[in-house]
Amino acid sequence: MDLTNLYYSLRLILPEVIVSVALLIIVIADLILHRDKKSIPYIALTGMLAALAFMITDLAQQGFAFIPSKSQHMFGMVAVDAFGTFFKILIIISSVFIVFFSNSSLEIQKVSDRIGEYYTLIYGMILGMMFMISASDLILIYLSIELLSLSSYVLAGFTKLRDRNSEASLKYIIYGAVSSGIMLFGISILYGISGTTNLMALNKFFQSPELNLLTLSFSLILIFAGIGYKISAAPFHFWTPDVYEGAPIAITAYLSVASKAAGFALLIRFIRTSFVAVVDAQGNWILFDFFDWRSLLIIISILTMTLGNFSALWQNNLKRMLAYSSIAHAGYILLGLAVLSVHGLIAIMVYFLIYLLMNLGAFFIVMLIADKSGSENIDDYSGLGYTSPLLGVALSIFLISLTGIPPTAGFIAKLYLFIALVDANMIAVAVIALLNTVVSLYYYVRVLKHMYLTKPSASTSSVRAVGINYAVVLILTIPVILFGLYFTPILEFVKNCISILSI
Amino acid sequence: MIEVGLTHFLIVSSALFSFGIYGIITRKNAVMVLMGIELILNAANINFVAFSRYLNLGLSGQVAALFVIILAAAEAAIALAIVLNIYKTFDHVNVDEIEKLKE
Amino acid sequence: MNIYDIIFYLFAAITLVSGFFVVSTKNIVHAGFYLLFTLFGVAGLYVLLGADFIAIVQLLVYVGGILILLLFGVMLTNKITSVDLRSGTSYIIPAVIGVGILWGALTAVLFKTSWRSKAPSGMDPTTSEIGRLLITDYVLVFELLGILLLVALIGAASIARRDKE
Amino acid sequence: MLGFPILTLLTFIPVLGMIVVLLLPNDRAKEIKYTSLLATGLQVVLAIVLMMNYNFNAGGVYDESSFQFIEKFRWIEIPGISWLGTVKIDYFLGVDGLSTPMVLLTAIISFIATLSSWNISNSVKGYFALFLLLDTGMMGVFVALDFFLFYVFWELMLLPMYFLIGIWGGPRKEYAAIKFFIYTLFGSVFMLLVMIGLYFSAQETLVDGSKVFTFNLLALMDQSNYTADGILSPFNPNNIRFIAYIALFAGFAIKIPMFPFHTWLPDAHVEAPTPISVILAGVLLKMGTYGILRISYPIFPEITRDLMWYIALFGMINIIYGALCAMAQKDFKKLIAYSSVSHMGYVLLGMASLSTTGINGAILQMFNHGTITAMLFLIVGVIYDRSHTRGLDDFGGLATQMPVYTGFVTIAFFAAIGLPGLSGWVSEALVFVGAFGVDIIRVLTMISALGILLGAAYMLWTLQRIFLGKLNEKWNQLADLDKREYAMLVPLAVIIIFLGIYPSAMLDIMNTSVNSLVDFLSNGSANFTLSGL
Amino acid sequence: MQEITFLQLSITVLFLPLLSFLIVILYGKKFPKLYLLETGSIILGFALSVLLMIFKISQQLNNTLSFNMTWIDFGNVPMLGHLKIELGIMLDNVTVLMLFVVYLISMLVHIFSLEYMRGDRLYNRYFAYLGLFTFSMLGIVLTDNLLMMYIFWELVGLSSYLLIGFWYEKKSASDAGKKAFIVNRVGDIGFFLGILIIFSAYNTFSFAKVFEQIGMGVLPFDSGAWLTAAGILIFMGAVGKSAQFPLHVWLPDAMEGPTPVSALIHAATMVAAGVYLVTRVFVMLTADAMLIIAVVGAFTSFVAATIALTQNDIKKVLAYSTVSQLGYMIMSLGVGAYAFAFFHLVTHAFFKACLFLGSGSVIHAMHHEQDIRNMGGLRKKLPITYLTFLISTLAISGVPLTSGFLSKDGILAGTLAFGSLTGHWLIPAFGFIVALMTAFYMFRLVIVTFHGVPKNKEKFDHAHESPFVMVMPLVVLSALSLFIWYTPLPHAPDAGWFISDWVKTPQTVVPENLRFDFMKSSAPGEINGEVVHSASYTEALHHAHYPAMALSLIVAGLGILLAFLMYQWKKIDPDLVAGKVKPLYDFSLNKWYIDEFYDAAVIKFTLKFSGFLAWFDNTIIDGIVNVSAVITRLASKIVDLFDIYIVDGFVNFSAFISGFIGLSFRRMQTGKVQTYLVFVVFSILILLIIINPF
Repeated sequence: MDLTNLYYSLRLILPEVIVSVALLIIVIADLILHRDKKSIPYIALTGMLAALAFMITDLAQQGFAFIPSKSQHMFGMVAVDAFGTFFKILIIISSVFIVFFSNSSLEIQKVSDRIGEYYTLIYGMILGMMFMISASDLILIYLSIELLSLSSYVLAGFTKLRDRNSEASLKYIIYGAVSSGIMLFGISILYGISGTTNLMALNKFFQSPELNLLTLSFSLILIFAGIGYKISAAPFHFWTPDVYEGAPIAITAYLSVASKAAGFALLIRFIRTSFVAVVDAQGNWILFDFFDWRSLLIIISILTMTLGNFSALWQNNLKRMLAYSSIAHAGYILLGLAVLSVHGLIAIMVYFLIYLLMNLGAFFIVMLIADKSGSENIDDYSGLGYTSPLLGVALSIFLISLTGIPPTAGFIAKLYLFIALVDANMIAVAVIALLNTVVSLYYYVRVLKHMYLTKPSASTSSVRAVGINYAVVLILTIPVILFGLYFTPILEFVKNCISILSI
Repeated sequence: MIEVGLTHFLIVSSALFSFGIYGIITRKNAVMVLMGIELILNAANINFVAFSRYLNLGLSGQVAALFVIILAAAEAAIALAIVLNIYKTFDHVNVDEIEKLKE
Repeated sequence: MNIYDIIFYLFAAITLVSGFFVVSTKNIVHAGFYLLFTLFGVAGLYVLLGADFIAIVQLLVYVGGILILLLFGVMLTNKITSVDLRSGTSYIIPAVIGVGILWGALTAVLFKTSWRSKAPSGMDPTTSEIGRLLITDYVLVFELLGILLLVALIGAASIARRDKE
Repeated sequence: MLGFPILTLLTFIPVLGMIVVLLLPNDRAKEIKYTSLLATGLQVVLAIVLMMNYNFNAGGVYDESSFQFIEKFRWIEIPGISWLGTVKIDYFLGVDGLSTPMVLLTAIISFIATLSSWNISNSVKGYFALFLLLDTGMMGVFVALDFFLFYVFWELMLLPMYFLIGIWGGPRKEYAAIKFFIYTLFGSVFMLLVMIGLYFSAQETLVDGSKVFTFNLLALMDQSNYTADGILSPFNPNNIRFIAYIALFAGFAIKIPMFPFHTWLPDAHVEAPTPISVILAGVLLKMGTYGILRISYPIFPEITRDLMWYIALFGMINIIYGALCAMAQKDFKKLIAYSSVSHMGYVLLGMASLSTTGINGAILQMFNHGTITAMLFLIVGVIYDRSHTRGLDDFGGLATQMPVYTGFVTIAFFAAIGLPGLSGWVSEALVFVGAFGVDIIRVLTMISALGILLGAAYMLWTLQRIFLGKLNEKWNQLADLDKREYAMLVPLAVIIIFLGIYPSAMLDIMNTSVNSLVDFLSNGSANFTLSGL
Repeated sequence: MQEITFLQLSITVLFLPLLSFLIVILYGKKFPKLYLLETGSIILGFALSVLLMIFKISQQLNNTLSFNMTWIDFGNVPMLGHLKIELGIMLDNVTVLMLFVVYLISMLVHIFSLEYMRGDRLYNRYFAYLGLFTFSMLGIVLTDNLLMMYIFWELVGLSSYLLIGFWYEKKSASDAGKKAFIVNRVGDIGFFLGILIIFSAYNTFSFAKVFEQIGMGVLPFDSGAWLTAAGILIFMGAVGKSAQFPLHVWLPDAMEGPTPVSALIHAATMVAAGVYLVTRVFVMLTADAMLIIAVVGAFTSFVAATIALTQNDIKKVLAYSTVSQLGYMIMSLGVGAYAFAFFHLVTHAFFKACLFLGSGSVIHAMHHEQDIRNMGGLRKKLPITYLTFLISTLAISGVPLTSGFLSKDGILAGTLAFGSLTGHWLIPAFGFIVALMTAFYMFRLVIVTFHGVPKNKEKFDHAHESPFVMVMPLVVLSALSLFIWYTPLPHAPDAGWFISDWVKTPQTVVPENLRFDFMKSSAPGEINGEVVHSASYTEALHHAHYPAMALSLIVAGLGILLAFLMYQWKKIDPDLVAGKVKPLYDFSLNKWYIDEFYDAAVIKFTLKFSGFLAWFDNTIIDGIVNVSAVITRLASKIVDLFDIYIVDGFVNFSAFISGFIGLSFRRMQTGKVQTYLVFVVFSILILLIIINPF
């Protein structure tokens, strides 16, 4: 690989470079700023905003980076395209919010002497996710997953405050290591069949007539198990509720949004680049017929949403309930992928954009309340709507949006999803998804019930957050309403971001 | 016995993989679970190297194996840190008894 | 059956037998030592596969690093004075069934596959070539791995260190 | 036409009121109440202005040019995503003879419900804010002509209603509220699916000649707009219009509520506070039947024709079943709730006739039931406020103690029974006239006529149990109506009597539109003749 | 007098009572003397109606005046063209006569009530209700279409309800009101359906237009059966309102209302509305319909008469006699004797009103004692009441020189003629038997009440003749029960102006093949200016005239004789007779057990059924339908009703499954990471099987 290639490649992955540099700066700053580490969050924030700025200005940029020198094809290890940039932007935006979350979070404040390490790990996650999104080589994919995972294992147990942090961390790492191990084993078999780890090259390989179908399916399922674990799709979701409940809320929120988005981006890119034979005029992806991705995705997604929703019904811990709800949402999103068309892609991207706002919002308020009352139990929310009106209203809006009732943005997300489904004639699946929506109403509304329909009890705390928190809440709330009423901007944005680099 | 070929190596790797999974599932002690994970990674590595050689794929498989080994080290480090942390909080490292988060 | 085969079977036997003991012995320290043999056996297999550099790395990193780490882990997490270093087991039956089927399936699949194997070429030294690859084609992975190690280091230290109270 | 966007004002004045209410401090209960009263009062004024400027000869229904007070703006426009072409959603409001009565009804009932909310004492601010939001949702449903907009307004009411029942309701309020919520959402998810299906099946031609997929209800009614392969396109031999119709109908039927989807209603009514019961029965139930007339009928005329017998059947079941259930109730409010089920059956029956008289009767019945049931619930509220019980057997002889109240009760009851001279009778009679004229549903109509008898039976029995006989000494302290209660009941009583004597006041509004609708429904099918009555 | 003046006058006459009703009901509390306004307006209305009658009969004898206006305009209805619903009034001789009768009796009852109701708490409201009733009744009389007929029909029902239940504190009174309304509703449904048939077929409610179209051979839904059905269904309205079997049960109970009300509504006017209705639609009745009407009328009169034999409540006897006489009128219409039916309606209105007011006077005097067994000898105490009562009794019994003799004789002649023409002899047989029984029980009433010795000394001693305002109406009414007002000859009803000039049987419009043979319009015959259907019918009637007169005289005499034998002279012991035919006696005393039958078969069943449905609704429907019950279970869990449902045994399969799903999902989440991994391994295997490429 000559130097021009390297420079070219580096320019393409400039946001990642910025993130890496910022990571190093934080490490160094952590060492220098021995006593007072108050400025570290700001450094972290600056790095994120810088990366964000670069990405937004260069939205249309695309090309392969790190093309092997002896390659016959010009397929690099990294594919930079608008689709990837879109997800990276989502990741960075959620990271920005996480900085605010962490700053407000009581849990994180208690370990403020280790805040440098905290942000280093966050950056590790960001970097891992960014490469997950744009990697087009299985080795790099595995590595970025590991980078993300290792950082998040630590973050899940970072505060060490309570048993549950450590427990979450342990479960997470065991589960994660096994999953990634299984995935690696799958990758190794796939490598053995095809002789390559590059996604584009795989696509070329799949065009050949002789395939070991059984072996291939085996390896794909093993790989899917690894990705499924990242997006917490049933039946690979088991870690999710436990870890989400145990981790600090800021990290839970981050995992539920950013990490999941990265996983989905990876899955989408994997399927789109390696398995799509041709995209027809209607934007439908015509897959190679040796592996029925659609059936797999439909089965998994129905299982996921049903399981998520039905399990959420029984939860008393709000954080855990939100964990199940995020599983359910992963199910809906998977359905968008199962459509296997550009339209489905749009639906997924719209969904994620909105999901980011509403899910982060919900977690943030739960965090504020938990910080004050020390409990995430739903019973302690009794009458909260009266003692903390603004937070109560905002949480209601987020939950309603998560249910998908107009005029909130969540409805638009669902709408586009169902548009995609109906367009693909997947009516029966759409009906199942809709029934699931109805089921989900129960547990979301249950929170509203506790907040408003029961009178405040002695244990209900009155949460008076500081100004910055209100600002964050408003920043998240207003778009949720606004996009519900006027969603052109979202669609315009998504529309510009649907190109995925492929052969 | 036939001449040793790719399949032999794959048999070894798949056996190792299975042992690894078995160990992870059955052992109570967290450290032993970690050992199981190492077995899985090793199994994958054998695959990589073996394919790389028998399919004449150059060194890409070996490089992958190299990365995995390094990664395994990093993972092991973090895993052990977490296990130590568990030991500090729970006074034991029995995975199946760490089950406060459930349902 | 030539010498290559005999060596293979030897290493394969070492690997699998010790691997089996790793997951079946009750004594944790013993398991650690069995793991040593397994890793050693795998290194041997690497050599047979012409991956000399990987074999060395295997010995250095695994045997020299990871294994020691694991043993430290064993020591640090057990009260040596009071508890015999034994670990219980759970889920034997589902594990045997599940893993058995998995193994069977895996083996069957791998057997049935007609790998497009070519005759292996000779065993050239790989070190310099690997080194070259690491800073050209795989430079990104290599660098990323560096960051990963850094993050892992910081993470492990952060979580394992004793808080001053 | 008017120089200002009257429909937007009608719809969003409550939202303005809500904002004012939210800005007022918590303890200014009086100001909050007057703000709401002002907002709903303005709505009434606007509704009257609308009535005065209404052109009685404009048909509407499927013809955009004859809709009135149209406001149409591009709301969402996203050019060229993939092969879909432009995505556009209009902010499209307009009224015709089908919606104007409902707009009037909504304005009137909201105003009266505000009055009846006067003695709400806890969380006044929240109550009125939600109430006004609910008002906007209801009004919006009746003026929206874009399916998407319609759906948004439709769903907009769910949450306020949930809270209004759930927070200010009776002992089992939580159960009732969630039941209402789930039922309605269950219905509306299917509506959503049909909406999306329709979206993909029809293309509207824009001014510039380009064709885009559309949510425009009027465009969806025009069969020439449908694409060849849309799943709900009549030109597609594999279309699933029938299933879609059922799904959509179910969505509306839950709101009506049609047997067997009605079980949310007694619970919701019994637990809701009086003004909310008034709104529920007065306006919300009408949204179901209105939706059927506005959307199901003109978009799926051929299936409507095929299924008219079944619609009539359910109408009949509602009438008889509701009445029989009402008869067995011991709770005054529950009895009224079941009577609503029965009375909404007449609406269904009238609609099923697909005839001018029948549909006119159905819409008039919607309006009349709105006013009559509102009055009945207010009546229950009055007695409940004073005695804190609703058990029918707890009372007796109240006529002696509260003569004026009894007078109003008598008017409301006899209106509900369908006494000529009061509004309820006119609409029921028209429904029967329309339905009887159609030979295939004639037998059902004849059975339905039993409802007249049963209605009289349970209403008179109730009247007797509560008001006649010896005064139960327990209640000799009850005061007769006060000024506020007069203000609530008198307008309703006046409307009931006025429309009983001069129904043309309302019928003239809808008549042209109903004729267009019937004409539209009967077009294009040679082997089907409507009686037209 | 201009035509338009007639109509203006009649509209004035119609709305006058309504206006006073509104004023009195709204301001009655403030101004306790408002009843005078009400009474005054009725008197004014009476004057106007007399004027109207005189002018109508003198100037427009053979014309029908009508006036209508559009009530609802449906515009240009698809497939039908212009459709509108019109309301209007119509004035013919029958109308003005009815106007006069209604107003006269209403006025007299008002006057009577001034004294009778004095001191009542709701004095003003009583008069207001009377005004409302008068208005509604006038509406029925004046209407020119079925729709308005139905409207006022129901309003009459309402005012009847209000007046029966006027003393609403008495449970029996409010029960009776309710019963009256509901039983009437049964008939009304039929009436309404009949109207619907007519409207569906002819797109109009107007009598004239409907008859015109029938006359042109247009049949409802192209079938004569539907025309018959329409006739019978409309007649069902009359069955309810005119208390025909089997809906007669409300009328005796309606006696719970104040006695003047009984006189006005339940004897003279409202109950006659049914008869009036049948006269209005008489021309469109087919042969089958007429036969059914005749049979119902005959049977009703028989049933009621048998019951009246044994009743002991003075008002109940009169009530059953009313039912019986209404049956007569209906029967008369059924056999085609239109004019005599109407004639009897008028004569009966007077003498029955007189009887009721007389009984009111008695009750007033006896301090609200109604049981005749506690009376006796009152003739000395209440001479005027006795006299008027006696005259009326003679009239109802059909004794010569009374109006009743004339009208009854006409009816019986009609039935005989009908029997001779069609062979349905049973109908005249019923007619004569009823005449016998009528004479008997009416005289029984007179004798037991006014003759003999007082049974209750104390009450007797306190009894005294009523004041002038109560006696005056009695005198007027009994005077009107004499023959002279109707005909110059006491033996020939058709000799007079009433039958020959004023009330003429209209020509039927029913297609020939649906008529009775004798109504085929071959050659309408005429006797004494009376045009009836055909020459053969006229002849039959002519032949039947004298036999009928003779027979009716005999049976009336027999009945009176029997009454005197048993009660005055005590030659026959009534108790002995009763004992001999104990089952029959009980059957009569208990009113044929019809109420009991309804109570058991209809009311109890309906209530049980509705109770069952309510239960069904609460548990089953609610359960099954609740979004596949999955959600019910979960919702109920949320609202902590879970246990209740389980306790209730309300567990259905899908709920069970859903709960199971939720629980098993939950159970999978054991918190043990190794369990999860087991699941993962198995999931991979399962997926491998599902996504098998082979």
